Amino acid sequence: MIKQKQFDKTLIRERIAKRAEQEIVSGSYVNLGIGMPTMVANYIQTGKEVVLQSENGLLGIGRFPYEQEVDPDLINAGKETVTAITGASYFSSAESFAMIRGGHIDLAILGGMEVSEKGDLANWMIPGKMIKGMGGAMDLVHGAKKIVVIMDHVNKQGEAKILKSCTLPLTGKNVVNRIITDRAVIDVEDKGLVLVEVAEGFSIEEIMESTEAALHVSESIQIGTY
Amino acid sequence: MIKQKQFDKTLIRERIAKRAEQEIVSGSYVNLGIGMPTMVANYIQTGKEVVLQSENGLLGIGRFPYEQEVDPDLINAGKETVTAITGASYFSSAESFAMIRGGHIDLAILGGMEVSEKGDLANWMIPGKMIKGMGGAMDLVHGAKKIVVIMDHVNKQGEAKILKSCTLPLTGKNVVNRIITDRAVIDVEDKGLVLVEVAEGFSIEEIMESTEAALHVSESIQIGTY
Amino acid sequence: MKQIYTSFHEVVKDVTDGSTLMVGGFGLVGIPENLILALRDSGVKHLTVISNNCGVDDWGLGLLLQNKQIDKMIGSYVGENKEFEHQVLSGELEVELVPQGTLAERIRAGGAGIPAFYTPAGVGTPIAEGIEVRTFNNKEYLLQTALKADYSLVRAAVGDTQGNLIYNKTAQNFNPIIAAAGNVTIAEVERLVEPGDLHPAQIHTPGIYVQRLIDGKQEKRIEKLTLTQLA
Amino acid sequence: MKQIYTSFHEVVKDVTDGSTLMVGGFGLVGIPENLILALRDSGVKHLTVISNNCGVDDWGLGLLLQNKQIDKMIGSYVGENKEFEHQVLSGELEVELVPQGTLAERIRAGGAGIPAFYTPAGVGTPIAEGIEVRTFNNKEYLLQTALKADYSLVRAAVGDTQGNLIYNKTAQNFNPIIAAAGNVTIAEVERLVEPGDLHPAQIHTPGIYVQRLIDGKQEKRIEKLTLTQLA
Repeated sequence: MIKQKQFDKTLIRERIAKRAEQEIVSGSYVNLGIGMPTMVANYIQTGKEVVLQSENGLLGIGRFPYEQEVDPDLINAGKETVTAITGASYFSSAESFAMIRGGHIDLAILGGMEVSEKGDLANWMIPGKMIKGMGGAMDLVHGAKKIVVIMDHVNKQGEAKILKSCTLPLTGKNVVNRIITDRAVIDVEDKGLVLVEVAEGFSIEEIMESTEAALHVSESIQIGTY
Repeated sequence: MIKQKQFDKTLIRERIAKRAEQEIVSGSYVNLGIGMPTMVANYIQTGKEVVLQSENGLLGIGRFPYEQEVDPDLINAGKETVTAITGASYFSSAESFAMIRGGHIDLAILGGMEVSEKGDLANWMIPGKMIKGMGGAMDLVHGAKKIVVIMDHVNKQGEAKILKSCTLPLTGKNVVNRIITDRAVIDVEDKGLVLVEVAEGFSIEEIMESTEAALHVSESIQIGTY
Repeated sequence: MKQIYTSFHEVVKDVTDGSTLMVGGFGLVGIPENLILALRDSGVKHLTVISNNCGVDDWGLGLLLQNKQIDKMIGSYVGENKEFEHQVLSGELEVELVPQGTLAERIRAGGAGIPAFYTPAGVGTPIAEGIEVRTFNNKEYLLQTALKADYSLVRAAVGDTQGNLIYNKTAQNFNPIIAAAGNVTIAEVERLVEPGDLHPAQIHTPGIYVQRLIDGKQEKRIEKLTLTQLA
Repeated sequence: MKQIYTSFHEVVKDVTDGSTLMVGGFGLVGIPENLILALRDSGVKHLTVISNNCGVDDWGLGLLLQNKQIDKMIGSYVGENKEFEHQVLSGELEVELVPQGTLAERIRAGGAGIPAFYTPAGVGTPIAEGIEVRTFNNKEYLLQTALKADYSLVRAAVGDTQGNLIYNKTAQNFNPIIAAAGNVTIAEVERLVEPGDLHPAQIHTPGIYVQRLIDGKQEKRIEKLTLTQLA
């Protein structure tokens, strides 16, 4: 707990977003979920060719507009005003989800509330709280070729979010490929969860302690990579 | 049989096509099948606003092109070079059949080999002969709001083509709304086939004799209408 | 061939209590603003509304909520609206939440004459309750059925008097599939032009899907203005 | 990002014996002429070909038939080809005939991640043999499954180097859905341009669906020249 306090919230989010950016291969098509995942776009390294898809019907999201460029008809899935890159295309929501469901998106980076050791993801509702809806998340988890979930390693109460089984209603079963938190990078494999990277300032033991699910430690584990 | 000889084949086709044209309501969207149905377009009365759909992805078929207008990329479903009317649109085959299947076409006029008294249609294959394929016919019979079949009343051997049950493999079951032949106009209703018009030169008895299926005679039957 | 209206009041006048409406838009982008205002003014009640979102408290479909004109809402995300939450908790408003891609495909199916299809979205989640699960190639899918509407309300940037529509940028979203899935489709266009003014290969919604057209100025409220600051 | 080729020989070189190909076009309109010629020259065999038609004796897919490169053909109408008839009767060629709208929808489903859907086409006909029939709202429908391909070959009028494609008039036909249903999609374009040269709202096939591009001059044979005579 002490270590977490060393970072303020913004810095933690930045650390996660920067590490998540490394998942993006040049030449790929990527969908970034609403919230922290959207921030990943800010850290895309120059020289990487990446096309960002927005499920409201845009392939090729650009930067936020300058004030004089704002078009109210041009937003991303988070309803933020954006621009389109050169070579972009617009299409309907049916075409957009055909693209997603059909496996044409190389990578989706999504937020998470809980992930289980089988790769189940819960990120859309908390029983008892107002249900806002799942938006496109349930389609994305089954469509994109690779699903990376980014989230805090533990919740505000310090409790594990990587669990044996999710306690919250699921977004998708057995859909997550990799989890990136402020503390570690964990892959979902057939044998279970595999710890592949540990963030600066944490030890393997600390990761184990703050993870409810069983963790295999990768033979090629790297410590302090981010 | 004698009466049929009075017409040559072209005149018979023209008679049928002209009568079929009367089925077209101004302001409607119509799909004309390949062959004789395509000829119906030649007789559309001036003042009628009709938009012809072509299942290869064109809404708004125009006349055949003048020689200098020919575009090899612009054909109808019969693969004939055509033009497009002002206000036309092009789209994919998936969209074209979404339009057809979704019930947006008001009327389809199709050719027929056999029609049964339940409104079954056979118009795509003759066992033992080379099977060319059904093209769009099986979709059209379920999609258009009204299906009119146009054909000769009897085959080359003088045998009935309007039957108790079709002998040929079906294109669709219980799909035909109206049959127009060189001799008569017959509606398919819940109670069976109803003779509503008799062409010039034929009597009700002659129609009955050359039709295998049972025919109810409409109370408002008209004789010699075309 | 198409009915061209000049009064928003007139164009929605026959929408009766208990109708099912589909309404285009994603957030506040591409919503038929004036048609929604006219429905609010008409006071029509007991509506079932199918739309990705439900507006905000004081704009878009939120206006119909405020006025308690909606009995049931089918959408994928309804989080921007306090009145919505209030009516759900009080039991006045029934909600059916559908994954966004499933919603889009169910609407497309409605317009395309496909009664049902299978999709992976929602397998193993609460939305799969009571829904048929079927395996194809060792993967599980849910059976989902088509959605249709009595009236579809859409907004386009340009429309011609034959009903052909072109949408602007991401204001396309649900509009083309909604246009095809309504028994009566009403298009609110920012600019009404003559046939021939639109290029036939650039049309997003062929005229066959549209029964009524009306042009109207758009306010186009921005939900979240995000800017790049000049350095 | 995309592989831009200059040799038709090279662009189809990795198509191996036994591959499943989808080929765009309706009749001879919109067919990838040069890709087909290159496949003929490559001599690749035992192909399964999914295409609405199968060319004519001496052009389009007819060239691959002549060369006995096709083992199985899935299409809706194959009537313009004598060699086709000969090979079917001799048992050299297997044929699966599919209603045209069902073919289009199965291909769309393949690209859109829909494993199966229901359609009315073919109920009560020979093509319903062995296919599940199911009733929705008192009407019968057939279950139809998605089609995918190892390689999809399409032709567009214009393409940019990001893979975005625009088709000309009715040469669009099956091309956009086929582009989306291939594991590797190869687009033959009449004109290759730079990103930004195509308007984002006019693109028929977004670049995400296309892996390889090559430009080539088209012969565009006309199957049935029908003219209006000047009076």
